[in-house]
Amino acid sequence: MNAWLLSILIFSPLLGVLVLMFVPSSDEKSIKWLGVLGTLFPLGIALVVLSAFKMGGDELQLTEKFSWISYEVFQSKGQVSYPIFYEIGVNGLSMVLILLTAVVSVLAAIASFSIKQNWKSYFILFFLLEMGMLGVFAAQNLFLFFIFFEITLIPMFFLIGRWGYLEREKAAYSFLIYNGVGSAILLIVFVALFMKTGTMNFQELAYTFSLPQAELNQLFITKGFKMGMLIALLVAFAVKLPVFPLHSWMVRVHVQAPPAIVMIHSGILLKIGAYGVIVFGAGMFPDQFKSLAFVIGLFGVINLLYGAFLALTQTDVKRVLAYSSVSHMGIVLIGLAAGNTSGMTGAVFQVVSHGLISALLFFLIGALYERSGSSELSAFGGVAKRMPILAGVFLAGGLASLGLPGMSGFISEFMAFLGLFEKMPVLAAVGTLGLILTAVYVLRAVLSITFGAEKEMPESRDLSSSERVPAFVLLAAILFIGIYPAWLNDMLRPTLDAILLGLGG
Amino acid sequence: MSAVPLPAYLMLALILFCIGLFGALTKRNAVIVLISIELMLNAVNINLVAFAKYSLNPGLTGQIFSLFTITVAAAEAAVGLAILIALYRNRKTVNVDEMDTMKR
Amino acid sequence: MLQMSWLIPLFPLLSFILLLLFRKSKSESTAWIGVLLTGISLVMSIGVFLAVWQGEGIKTEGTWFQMGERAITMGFEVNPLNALMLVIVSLVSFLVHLYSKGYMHGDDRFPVFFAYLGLFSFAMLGLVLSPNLLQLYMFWELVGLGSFLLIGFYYFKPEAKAAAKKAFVMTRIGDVGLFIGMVLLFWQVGSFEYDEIFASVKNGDLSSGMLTLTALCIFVGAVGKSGQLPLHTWLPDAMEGPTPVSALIHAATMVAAGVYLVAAMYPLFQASEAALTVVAVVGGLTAIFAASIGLMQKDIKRVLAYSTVSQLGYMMLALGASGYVAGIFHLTTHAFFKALLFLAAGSVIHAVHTQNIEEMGGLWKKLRITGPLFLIGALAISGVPLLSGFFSKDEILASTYADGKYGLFWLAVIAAFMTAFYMFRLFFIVFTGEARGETEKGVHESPGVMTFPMIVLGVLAVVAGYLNTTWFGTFLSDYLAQGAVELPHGDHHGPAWIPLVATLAAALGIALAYLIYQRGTLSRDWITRSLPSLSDVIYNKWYIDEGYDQTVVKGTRGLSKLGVLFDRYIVDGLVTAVTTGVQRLGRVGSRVQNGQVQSYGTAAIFGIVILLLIVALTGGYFS
Amino acid sequence: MTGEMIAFFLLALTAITGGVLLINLTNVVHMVVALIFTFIAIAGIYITLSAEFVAVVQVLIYSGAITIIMLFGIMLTRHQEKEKKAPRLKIILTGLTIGLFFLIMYGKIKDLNFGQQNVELHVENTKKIGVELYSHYVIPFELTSVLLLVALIGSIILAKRDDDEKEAKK
Amino acid sequence: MDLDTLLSFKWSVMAPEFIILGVATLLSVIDLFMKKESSRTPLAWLAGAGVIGALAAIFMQLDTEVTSILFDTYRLDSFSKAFKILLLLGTLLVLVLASNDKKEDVEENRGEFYYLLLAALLGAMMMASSADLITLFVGLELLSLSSYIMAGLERQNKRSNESAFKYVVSGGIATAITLFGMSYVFGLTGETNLFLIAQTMQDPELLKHSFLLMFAFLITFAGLTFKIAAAPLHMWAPDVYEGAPVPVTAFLSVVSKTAGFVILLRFIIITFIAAPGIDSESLLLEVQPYVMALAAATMIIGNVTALRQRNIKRMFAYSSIAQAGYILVPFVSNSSLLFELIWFYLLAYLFMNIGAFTIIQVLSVQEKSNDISIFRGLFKRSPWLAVPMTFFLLSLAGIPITAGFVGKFGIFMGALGLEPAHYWLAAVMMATTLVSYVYYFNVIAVMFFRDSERTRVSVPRGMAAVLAFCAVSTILLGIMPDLALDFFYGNFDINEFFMNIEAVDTHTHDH
Repeated sequence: MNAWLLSILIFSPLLGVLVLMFVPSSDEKSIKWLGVLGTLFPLGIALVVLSAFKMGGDELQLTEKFSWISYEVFQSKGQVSYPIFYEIGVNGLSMVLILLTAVVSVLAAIASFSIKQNWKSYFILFFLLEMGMLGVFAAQNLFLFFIFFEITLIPMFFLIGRWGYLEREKAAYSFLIYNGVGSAILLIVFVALFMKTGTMNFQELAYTFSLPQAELNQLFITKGFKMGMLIALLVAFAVKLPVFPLHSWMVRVHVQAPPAIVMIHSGILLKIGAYGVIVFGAGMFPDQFKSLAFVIGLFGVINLLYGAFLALTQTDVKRVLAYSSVSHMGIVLIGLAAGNTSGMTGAVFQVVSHGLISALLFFLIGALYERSGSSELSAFGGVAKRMPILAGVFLAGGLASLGLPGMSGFISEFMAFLGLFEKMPVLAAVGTLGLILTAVYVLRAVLSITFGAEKEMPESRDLSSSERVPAFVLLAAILFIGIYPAWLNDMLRPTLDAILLGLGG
Repeated sequence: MSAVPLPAYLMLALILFCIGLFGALTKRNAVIVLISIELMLNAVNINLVAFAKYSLNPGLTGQIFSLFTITVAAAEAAVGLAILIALYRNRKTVNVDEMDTMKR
Repeated sequence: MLQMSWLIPLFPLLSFILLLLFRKSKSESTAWIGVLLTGISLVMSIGVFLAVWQGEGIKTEGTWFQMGERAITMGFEVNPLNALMLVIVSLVSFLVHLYSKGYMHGDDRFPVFFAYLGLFSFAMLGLVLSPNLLQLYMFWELVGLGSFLLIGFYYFKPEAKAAAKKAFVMTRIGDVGLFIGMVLLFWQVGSFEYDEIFASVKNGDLSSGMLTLTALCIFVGAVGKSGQLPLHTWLPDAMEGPTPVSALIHAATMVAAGVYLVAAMYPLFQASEAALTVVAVVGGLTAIFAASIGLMQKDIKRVLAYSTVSQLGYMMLALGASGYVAGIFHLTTHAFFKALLFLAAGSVIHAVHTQNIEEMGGLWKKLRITGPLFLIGALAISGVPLLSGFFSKDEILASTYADGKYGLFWLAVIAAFMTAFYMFRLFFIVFTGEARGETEKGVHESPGVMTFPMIVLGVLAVVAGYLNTTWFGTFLSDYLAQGAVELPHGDHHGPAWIPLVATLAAALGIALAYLIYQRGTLSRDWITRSLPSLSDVIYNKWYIDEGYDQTVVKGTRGLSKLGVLFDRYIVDGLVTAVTTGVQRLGRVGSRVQNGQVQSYGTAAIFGIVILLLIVALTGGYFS
Repeated sequence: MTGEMIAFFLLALTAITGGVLLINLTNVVHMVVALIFTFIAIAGIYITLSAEFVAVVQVLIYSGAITIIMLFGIMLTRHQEKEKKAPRLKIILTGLTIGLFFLIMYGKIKDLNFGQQNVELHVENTKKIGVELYSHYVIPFELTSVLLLVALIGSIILAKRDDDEKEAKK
Repeated sequence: MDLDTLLSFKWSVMAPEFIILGVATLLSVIDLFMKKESSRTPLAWLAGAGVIGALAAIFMQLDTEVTSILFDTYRLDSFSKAFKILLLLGTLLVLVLASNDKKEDVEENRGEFYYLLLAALLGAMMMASSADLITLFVGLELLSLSSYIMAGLERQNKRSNESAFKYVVSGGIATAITLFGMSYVFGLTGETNLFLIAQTMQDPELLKHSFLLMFAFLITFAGLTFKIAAAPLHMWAPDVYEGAPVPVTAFLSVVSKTAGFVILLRFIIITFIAAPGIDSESLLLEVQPYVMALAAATMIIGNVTALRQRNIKRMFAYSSIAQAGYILVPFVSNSSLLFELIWFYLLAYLFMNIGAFTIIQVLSVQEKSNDISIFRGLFKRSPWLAVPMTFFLLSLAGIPITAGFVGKFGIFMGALGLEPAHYWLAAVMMATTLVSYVYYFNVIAVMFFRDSERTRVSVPRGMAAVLAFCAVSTILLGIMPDLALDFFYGNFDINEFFMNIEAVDTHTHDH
């Protein structure tokens, strides 16, 4: 069973697709419930995987490897084959992200109840998206990673373009083209690496690149080549993350996509960028990564401040949150740039934490939008009166987002900055300005919705019981990580240690 | 040896080729365009026959090649003309520059 | 007992959770949950305090999580300083809970209020018990959260919303300073533990520049929380919260946390002369500056708020002038008499339903309990001999003088004069004379749940001063001497004239207030008329808020707007440029495709010729 | 200057003149007639290159068949006799491009000489061609027959008058 | 050479060609005797049977050794087998696609279409299995002539007329250019057998004329780009694709293009593999930048211009130009993976393009239009058309789990595999692929995001079969490309391509 466990997990959302095929598309209720069930199933398997996962054990677990594609090349040296394997596995980092994916997917599926039409195709795409995300984190070679990476792209395009708000198609294209640029660069890099080394496996690649330069020269791998590859990778993932100035697509998507999809997007998809930088950037080219640390840190701080500054005066709450995501992804970069234990931990924590927090916040925005038909800040006021729970959770989410201790956001911010202060104190000190700005814009947005004089809204019922599930689960997770980070930390440690070993910090 | 040098033939072929090309690209009457293409093919034939006589491995091959070319050219002319006639029936024109209903 | 001291903060937390669950309950008896649970905390705190009094102490820690080789720990520590704080916090908290039962009567979110109080108490107690900077920082922020929630309790009021936001943001600025200082210390010392930090400081592991830098960063945190210049503006605004909140948070506990922080990190400050000087100067300036504003305010709570800022400045001044004990001492006494004043003010407001002192008057007769209690508080804060304020203020003056900071000493004396003046201005306007405005009717004394806490505090405001006197014994400094901090100079018994000067200043202030506001000998607008511009500036709080608005706030907003424009026209503009470029190219492409088959041929030949030309030019065709 | 040389020059001159006339004449029928001279001149050139059979084929097919069908084409399409000139710019651009092409090719053709020639080509030329065609090149030869068949059928289909079919449909 | 010698050749290896030729002849005869009113669908079945027969013959030949008839004028090797499979498969699908064409005005010419199609196929197949310049040329012309006629088959349709005429003029010029180049290749070596040409190329005498050789190469190459619709001879494609009947367009864009690549590979690779360059380097290395530039230009022109198209067939014409550019990339890189990469991509391209054209055909017949708007709301009207169409478009755009992605991946492997890697070419390809996302996804957006009141679309059974086959293959090759690659590696030894069995032993200069 264990031998196939991970594959079963990755492809488990397909079961939902299969079942949905046989449900008449007019049967709204059963489709919605099947939609939730279809995500619960992967979550269940993810939990099984978690139980099979030995904490702090071997680095890579539950591996599977099958021969998949084989190109045979006749060269002067004789026959050289370029095999591509189907190989998957999990380490601490990917385990955490898989879990996050499974959880957020369930909650987003619940949040999808507000979808008004075409539920069937919606959920089919939703499942495909989930499959892609699970696959991205489980993939152990470049080819597979890329395939799953792209698989997430297509359903997203449809989900944004069909079920989004007014300017949805523009957003969908924006998403497609920007991410296309990212994946285009990725593909070139991946193929280049493949052709130089003959392997696509993460570990083998990392091993190859760690060989002494003399041996690498025989493979035509120069230092410049490594640096070029790293920069290209960083740019590619910078699109996904997103890093200033490549962020405008993300803002558009956050504003236009349906809330449930933004939960997924902001909660998980953005994290692929961070995951990529960690696994490929820091994991494969540690030396070059270190020499770029300052630039990465600089971009981190720019992201942090730029996002925060722009969030300050936005009038649409979705835009505030979108820029806040830009800002928060800066913290990931800051942590990575530090390149030490705390920095790395901070970056990964931020990945998870922001995943939960932004999922929560966008979920609530979705709920608010459903009630008021607007996401303009000026349309709200005094929500706390009629909807105390919504307002309370919203406030809690906002506080988590601004890094209040006891919530997950604090740990990651703290660790990331702690790390950066060791390496680049001045830059870090500049960055801390962002912490203040974050407080300003988060409170501005949250308070102008929940506090103040009450404004009329078409509908003003508090969170329904089905809406409370995602809200409370996410809030609980945020608090859990904030109060007891050791659990997450223990899971991540072996992976991070391995990467840090390469970075020499 | 006082025979005509190879470059002279090639030059003739080149000149005729260029003339044919020019005609094919600038003449407005479709028939003339077709016949200009024939001229280009003729130029090629001169090359082939000339090379049959002067070459690293001179031989009959060039002449045979040119025979095939002539045949093909004839077939092409016939088909081209047939198409032109079909077109003329519908459009009542043989002006090449009026045949631009499909563009952009 | 000491091993159980970690439970102290948890009772209020429990109260918070329980009350949130009962949030919809209409019954006001839910308040008893909070009162009871904080009562337990109080009892335990007293137990802990007594144990520490006998010389015990404890520090227990466990790994919170492992960061590489280093373990980040969490735990609790009890030492003389924080045992004292425990008592102060839990006592005031308990009393305020009790008081609120009466004060909040009739509010539709009654349980929520008590829940927030519980949350705050939890955070404050946790802060005090923290054995390391990180934990302190976390509770520090949570305290801020509690304060934020309570200030914004009347969320529907725009002023409350603004005040809550302001409080959070302003203190956050300070917090970032603390954060930086903490992190810098970590990389210097390798730990967040107080002990280890102090040990390294002692060993001289830190360069003097780094010492000053970290100390100042931490001090910035204290400045934010304690409403010191220039981050004080939030504290008066925080009076938008219910009055018990002001008593608890913005008089006795949270704002004192800054002072506590400096005290707790005292060895670090001691190691840097520059840092101490900065602390003293900031404290001294704050003391006089806030006092000056207090002279002219018309809102009863605002007067008290500026008074608080001023007194906090005193404490900082004391700490900066090596008056460690004096600072703590004043913190203690201030907690009692300021809480008393606020609660009394609350009682007044409760009675007359306004905060504008010009609409009050002659309340002495109607508020038979509140009036005298307020008077006690006013006397104590003014530094009238034999009351607690006198002793603690005397110590501060003495230590400032002893430390050679004469300028600050005289500033403090003037501040003392001002304090006496504005307190009694307040007293005379509110309690004596005739009733003004429409507030006469229905004025009645507050119920017992409100007066009882005031009486307790009134007693404490009188007797707390005897903790540390020249005459009866220096219990407090002996007690504090058990702690980690090596007390600077022992006790300061400066020249004997210092108490005299202090008393004189207080007497002068009271007398002046009496002359103006009771006897009317001097016209009320005497100063306003003689120095119109100065009084205008003072009345408008030195235009600090406006100054911030014009510079920092507008600057930030402008930068943000600029950023939005940049985002739209430059960042997006580039993308648009690329896409339109591609589309233009497409248009060119389709224009070339003009439907003329001969053009296609020409284009093809052209292409071929270009290729041949390049070959010819690059291949050495002409050679 | 040998007779071969003179013959070549005359033939070449004729051929080129025919070509130039094709370009410059305005009457379409005249153009085709001008081209007949070119085709015949080319046949002459073939003879100077000892390719008698090809020359004969040239005369038959080009000067005969193709020219005739082109003339038929001109008649069938009942055009105005006068051909209008193409736009000047187009002519100049095309001319320049082709001129450049000519110059580039010319530069390297002018001294292409392998220094040897096959002098026996004219000996039993037709027979040898026949033998080669039916042995060595029998496959392309047969393929050419298919090609001609296709051209035949295709031309018939395309040029067939529609009215016949419409009537047939009725 | 007497009859015995002629008969001594192993003519049976030509079985596929004979079958096609026989069926084509049979069809023309039957068509002649069939009543005008009667349906020509049986002819389609017969033609299909012939193609299947030829395919079967090729599969039976898989184990056959390299065989050469008459000095490589016919040649059976792995290369020819591999690519003939593509040609036959493509034609078969086009046949099914056409057999269900219910457009009345085409009905009258139905019969001719089938045997012209087979004749064109025959030409293409001869191109695949010949290593002789003359045979290649005649094969090319057979294909071309048949295509010209097919493009003009809708005689009453002005667009069809016009497209055929444009095609024939462009094609004529292209033929002339190609032949002009070939005449120099022939002239410099005096040979028509490709292997002998290659041998003669090494003659030191030719070093003096390396410029002319280079010119000959470029002219011939440029001329041959006509068939694959690549720059500089690509401009006919949009007009012809738009005007020609859909099955013909499908044929042109798939089979004819494949044949174009076949002749490019055969002619260029074998002929110039040993040719000297101007600076005494290998000529093939020296021309790389030029071919690269052409490939890049093709990709850019195709993709960028496609952005503006509203006519779906025209859009696919530009798309097909772009695809030609992609396939030129491995050609440039001279990678040792060259053959399988091109083969695989063409295979993938066959499925996705014919699949897409099938749907275009169905819709354009129903809606009487070729505007992109015929796809409006297709997902709601007929999800079973919209979903496969989406797969085809995704595949064309090169998105994973489709065959198109694996093909593109392979192309990248080719471009980046050798030292020095062609990063900028890969970058151009990637950038233009991104541009292509816009117009491919535009069709998808029209299908999914727009609503329409139009009715359901009915799909004839044969077309549905083609559709299903293409869709399944597109996905299957995307998920398990080894199905095709293993087949390729298992049955085809590409070394045979370079194996000159005839010329060395038996060639005599018999003149």
